[in-house]
Amino acid sequence: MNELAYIPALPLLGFLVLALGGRRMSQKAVAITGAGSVCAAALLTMVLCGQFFGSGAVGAAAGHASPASVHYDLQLGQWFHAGALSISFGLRVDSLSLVFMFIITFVGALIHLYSTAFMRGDRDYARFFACMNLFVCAMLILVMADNLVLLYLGWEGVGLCSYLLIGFWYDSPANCLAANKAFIITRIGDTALLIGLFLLFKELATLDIAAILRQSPGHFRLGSPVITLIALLFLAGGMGKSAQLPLQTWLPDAMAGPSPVSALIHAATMVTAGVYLIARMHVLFQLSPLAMTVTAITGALTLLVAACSAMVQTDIKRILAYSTISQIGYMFLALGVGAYGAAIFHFFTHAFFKALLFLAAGAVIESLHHEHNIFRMGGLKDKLPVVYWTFLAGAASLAALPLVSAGFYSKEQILWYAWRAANGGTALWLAALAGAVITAFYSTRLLLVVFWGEAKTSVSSRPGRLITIPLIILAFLSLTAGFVEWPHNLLPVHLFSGFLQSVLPAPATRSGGETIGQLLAVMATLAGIGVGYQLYHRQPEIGIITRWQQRPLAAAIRNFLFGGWGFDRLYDTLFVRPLVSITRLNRADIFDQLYVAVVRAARTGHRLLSASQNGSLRWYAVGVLMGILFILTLLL
Amino acid sequence: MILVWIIGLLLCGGILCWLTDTWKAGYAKWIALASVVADGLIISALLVHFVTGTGPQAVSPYPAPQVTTPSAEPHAASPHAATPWLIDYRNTWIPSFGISLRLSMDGLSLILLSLTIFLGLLAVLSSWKEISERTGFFYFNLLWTLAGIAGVFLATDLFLFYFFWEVMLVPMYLLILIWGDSNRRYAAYKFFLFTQAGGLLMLLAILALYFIHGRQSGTYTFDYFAILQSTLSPTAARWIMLGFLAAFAVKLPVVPLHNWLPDAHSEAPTAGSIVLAGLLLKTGAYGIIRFVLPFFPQASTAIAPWAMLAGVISIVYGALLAFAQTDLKRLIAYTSVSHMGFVLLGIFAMQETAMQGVVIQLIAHGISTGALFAIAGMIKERLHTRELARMGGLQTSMPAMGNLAMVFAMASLGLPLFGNFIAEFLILLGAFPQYATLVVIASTALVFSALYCLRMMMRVFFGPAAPPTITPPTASAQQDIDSREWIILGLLCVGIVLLGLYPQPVMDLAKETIQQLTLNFRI
Amino acid sequence: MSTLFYLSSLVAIVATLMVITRYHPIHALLYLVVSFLAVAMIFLSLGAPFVAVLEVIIYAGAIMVLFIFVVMMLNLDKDTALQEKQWLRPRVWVGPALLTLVLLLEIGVLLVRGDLPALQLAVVTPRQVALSLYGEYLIAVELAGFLLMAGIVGAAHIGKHKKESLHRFLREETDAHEASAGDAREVHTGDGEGIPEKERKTWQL
Amino acid sequence: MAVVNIDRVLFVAAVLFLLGLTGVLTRKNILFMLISIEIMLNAAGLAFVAAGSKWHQPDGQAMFLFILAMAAAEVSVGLALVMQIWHQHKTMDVEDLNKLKDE
Repeated sequence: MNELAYIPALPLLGFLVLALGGRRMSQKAVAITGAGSVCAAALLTMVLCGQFFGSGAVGAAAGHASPASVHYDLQLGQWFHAGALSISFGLRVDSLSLVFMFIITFVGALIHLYSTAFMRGDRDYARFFACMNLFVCAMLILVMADNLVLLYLGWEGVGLCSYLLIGFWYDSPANCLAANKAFIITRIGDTALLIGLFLLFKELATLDIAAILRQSPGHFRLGSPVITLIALLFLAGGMGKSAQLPLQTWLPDAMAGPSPVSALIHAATMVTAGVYLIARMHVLFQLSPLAMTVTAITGALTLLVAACSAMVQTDIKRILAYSTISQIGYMFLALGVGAYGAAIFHFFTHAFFKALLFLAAGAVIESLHHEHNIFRMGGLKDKLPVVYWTFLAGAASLAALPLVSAGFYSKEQILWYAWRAANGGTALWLAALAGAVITAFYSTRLLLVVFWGEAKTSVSSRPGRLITIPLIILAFLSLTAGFVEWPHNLLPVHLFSGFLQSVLPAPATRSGGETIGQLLAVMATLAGIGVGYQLYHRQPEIGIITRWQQRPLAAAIRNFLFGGWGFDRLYDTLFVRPLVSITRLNRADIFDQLYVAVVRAARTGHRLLSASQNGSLRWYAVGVLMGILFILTLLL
Repeated sequence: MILVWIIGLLLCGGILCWLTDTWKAGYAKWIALASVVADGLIISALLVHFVTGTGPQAVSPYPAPQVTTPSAEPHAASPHAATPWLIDYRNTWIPSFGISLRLSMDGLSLILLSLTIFLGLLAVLSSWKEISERTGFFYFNLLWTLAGIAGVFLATDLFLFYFFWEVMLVPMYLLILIWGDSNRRYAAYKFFLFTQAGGLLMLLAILALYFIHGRQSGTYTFDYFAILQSTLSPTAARWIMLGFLAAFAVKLPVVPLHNWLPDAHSEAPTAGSIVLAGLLLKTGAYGIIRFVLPFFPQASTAIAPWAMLAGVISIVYGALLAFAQTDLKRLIAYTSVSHMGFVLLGIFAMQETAMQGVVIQLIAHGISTGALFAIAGMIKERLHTRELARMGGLQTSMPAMGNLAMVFAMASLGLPLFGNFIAEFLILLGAFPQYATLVVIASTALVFSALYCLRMMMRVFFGPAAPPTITPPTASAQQDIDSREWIILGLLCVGIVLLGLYPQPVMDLAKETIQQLTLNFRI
Repeated sequence: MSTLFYLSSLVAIVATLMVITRYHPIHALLYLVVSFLAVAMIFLSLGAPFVAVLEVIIYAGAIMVLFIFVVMMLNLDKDTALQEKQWLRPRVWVGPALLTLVLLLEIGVLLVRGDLPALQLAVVTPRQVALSLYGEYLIAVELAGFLLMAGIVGAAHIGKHKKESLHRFLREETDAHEASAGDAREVHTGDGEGIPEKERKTWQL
Repeated sequence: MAVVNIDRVLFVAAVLFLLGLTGVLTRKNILFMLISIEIMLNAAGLAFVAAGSKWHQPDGQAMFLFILAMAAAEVSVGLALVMQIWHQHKTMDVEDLNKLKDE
């Protein structure tokens, strides 16, 4: 399986070419290099998928667990070894990696194609594609790595690209600040992950993923403090990258980047790295019930908090950003209750519809002179029909419209597991259900406010074919991708979980209540849509919303939610301001005062002695006399 | 003999530079370049020879029989074991005092020597246009500093070591004093006083060792390998070690003793900053590895937790201060404090993995910080300022420099793919089992380093350009890097990435030395 | 002989006291001559006729003549005496006088404690002195010769009549002062430009 | 022939010396200071000669000669300086001559 290495190598090559020679290349050449490398990687991945299926790994589709998990290994060489530590450039692809690789390269390729048109005319066209290519490469390394250090390389690499692309339009300080915020907050999580790595190495003396997964059940007692600590540190790493509570504040600001970046990095792939990490290291989490519970609670809280914030945002990309946080919260919830497959499945569908929503939002914003406020849009249904219909597909999937949308299948699965899985419970399920209502509500609100009603801003340009084609493909997948996995009681099609079964175990469940759960979920979705329709289409003129907003309490709640539950302000007062003021205070370095004091003492002594040297000859003679007197007195 | 050539070439080159300058002004830099390149060729030949494993010749540097006492000390490595020493050269110098001209090279020395010449080359190149006054004398000082540093890395006679220690100090002092920035006198005096105070304590310690060894064995000698064999009472060992440690801690620098560094770095000319940050600081670390640990194993084990604590304080404190600076070169200088804290942490972890990390860190920090100083120098050449407030938006006018600066900023904040990550990872990993708390605190520096690096990038290269009233947009201020600067930064960039992707040769070279060293501390 | 010693000592001390309390320089110098002559008598009483003679010839003769020449050349007259009177107030001299008195007491105590024996008088002849000088002290004599030579050259150089000239360190300061004052007076500058020909020559010396 | 105790002679020398010293300390006129220094030198010579006669050696007298030479040289240079000072500063007050002082 040597072609395995080409998959990350192709985007890397693209990056190198663009980084070294990009400024001398024409835009067309840049586009071909940038998009072409990722498309080629996507093709290779598909070939790999084909081989993978062909090799019988999916025999489990029919329900038989394959005895040994099928995977491809490739050792590219030693990276470094010192003492007991030995780290290699090793790739390891199994079905879990393959799902991620598929999304990264396939959605990545579509977004690259979209970007060739979207970014046209930008001054730093080459830099954009260089960063995007580097991102794809780093993300691929992240999911293909066979050891945690290489994974960490990819992990940090995607962080770097995220930083570079959020601050892509660097002229505005706000963008730079958003980029810094994203990098630093994820870096906090990364540091936790790194400490987790140290702890793991101290315990197991290896950082090879397969070895860790193999050895840890024998090495750690179930629920022992060490494994809980390790799992929690890994979770913290995931929280940072995946914008989960309490490290979620960077993602809404990260929308300062170009829309394709938001689509690829901050919706489809990078932010789900945390999900990948936990799914990959699920054996560690299984050993620690506490860490599992914390993961589930984190997910549940995050999905509610972010969904509430999404309800009141006015910036189209911020709505989508909060919705991304919320959807990843669902994934964490699923991971927390042990439904790893469900989490990955939701990642799979979410990648399509959220990328679609972001790309469509990008197209809308581009058409409306960079207008971000949804209340200054409207009436775009007729003017941008392709965008409207694809956006509708995406929003339906986000709202989990029953049966016809991919989101329904994945989210329904999570809801069910949250309720009935061994680790799950009613509280988690209710939170998820409430989240579903809110999600449906804000999806409806978004769609209605942006596309229906009257036009408030004139359309300046229409998206070209390179923009619409990826939208259409993604819309198609947003609707149909869910058909690979059906709920148990509807159809016995379990292609996706069967595919993953060799890597991720299915959770233990308590049976019963499936139909009721589904009905409740459907009702939740419909209720959300109904309320949204009622409020934002039927009676926008009556203005229930505006009336609400005039009440001080409601306005206060709205502002609270609008500001992301005040987390930003909290962190500002708790960490940022104290840090900044302390460092400002100490800018001149307090230790310098120590030496300044020494200098001052020397100066003072010098001045005292210097005063005796007053230029008067007779004074000096008196000094000599005093000296003689002193010595003689001593002699006496 | 080849070791003498390495140092001699630099010394002679320096003198030639000075002499020819009075005769013809333009020649000095070419002579300097030629001598550094010649040295570089020698070193590369050595590197190729020893890395590709035609193998180290069996060099036993251990002294003639009259010095070898049947030692029962636990720390003295058996003289006939496989030695890490690759080349050994000795000649008499002042035999009546037991001073000899002895230079020995092991893997560690070879690595640091290569770094010296590499950065020396870049220092010469980066001052190509910057220095226009008294160029001959400038290159004389630069080459002599380099020679002093190379000598420090090679000397295995304590007197010779001290000699080179001073040789690197005085020309550096002159570099700052004569070609420095506006506040250069203050900075130069501060630098000189700090290092000289430490150096004198070390001289006392060396003399103490000399007399103790002489009294024990009857032979008064400054020879490193002979003194290695002597036993010390615990009290004496503690005090003598503190003497050595004082000099090295000032050079490193460890936090309460670091104050000379920001001033010296920010005021020095670019080449001076590169040599200071890239090489001079390394001599402190080298001294600890070469002298403190082998001479005083028990005493250093006893002090290890405190030393590591000092290292951690340096890491965090340096990072916090770097974050607050408004002067670009001062900012970079404080990052050095932070990074060298990792070195101290790694050395006193006394563990092979961490020690390997230290070796990598020495090189990686030399390259990344040297590069950042080179960039700061280039910016200063264009904008005539070091103030962050007077920069901004430079990415627009100099995209190539911005991108390269981004590379080094990322290297400096310890992103994988660059050498610094490998170093910090190994150090923290190696120290973690024994000193988990310290390592966790040190790890927070990863966040702080992100803070200051990103702040630096934002203030210098991103954001809106500084208003023309503050920084007038002259033609030179708009220029992107030229080919000479491309060579400098490109070489550094390749170096740091290579170190990040393929650090193994470096680690293999240092392995023997480190294993010998850690053998002493294995419990 | 002891009478001679005590008597001449008394004269020497009184004369010296007069020297340091006179206001007029010429008076002081005359008392000084008396003091020197008295000391010469002491020498004689101690059995050192050679130095006694030298004391009279060189100290009371040559050196005093130099002083008197200078006083005359400088035209120091009654004004100077008046000024001296103003300067020499009790406030000025009481402190130092007390200090020296204490010192004298201490020396006296030391001398008394030392319990030195009485002097056995024996005349040391000029011949002995000459032999010693040109024997063991030959080099010292040469050095004394150098010293005198240097004294002559130095006096000749310093005593040259010239305009105000300062050390170069001090000159920078005064330059700055005068430049700021905008004074048109001629100033010695570093390279000697702007100085009249005659003065430049003196400067170059 | 015991004439006189050596300590008496030395005491006289000390008195002369200290009178000279008092002169140096109390007079502001540089000419008087020079005169006082002559007195001190003379007193020192007296001590030397006394010591020489104590041991019946010519060394004390030789030393007196050197002191004499030194005094001559000193006086010639010193008086030349006095003249210069008078010409340049029109004063004999040493308190005014403090330009070498570190400000």
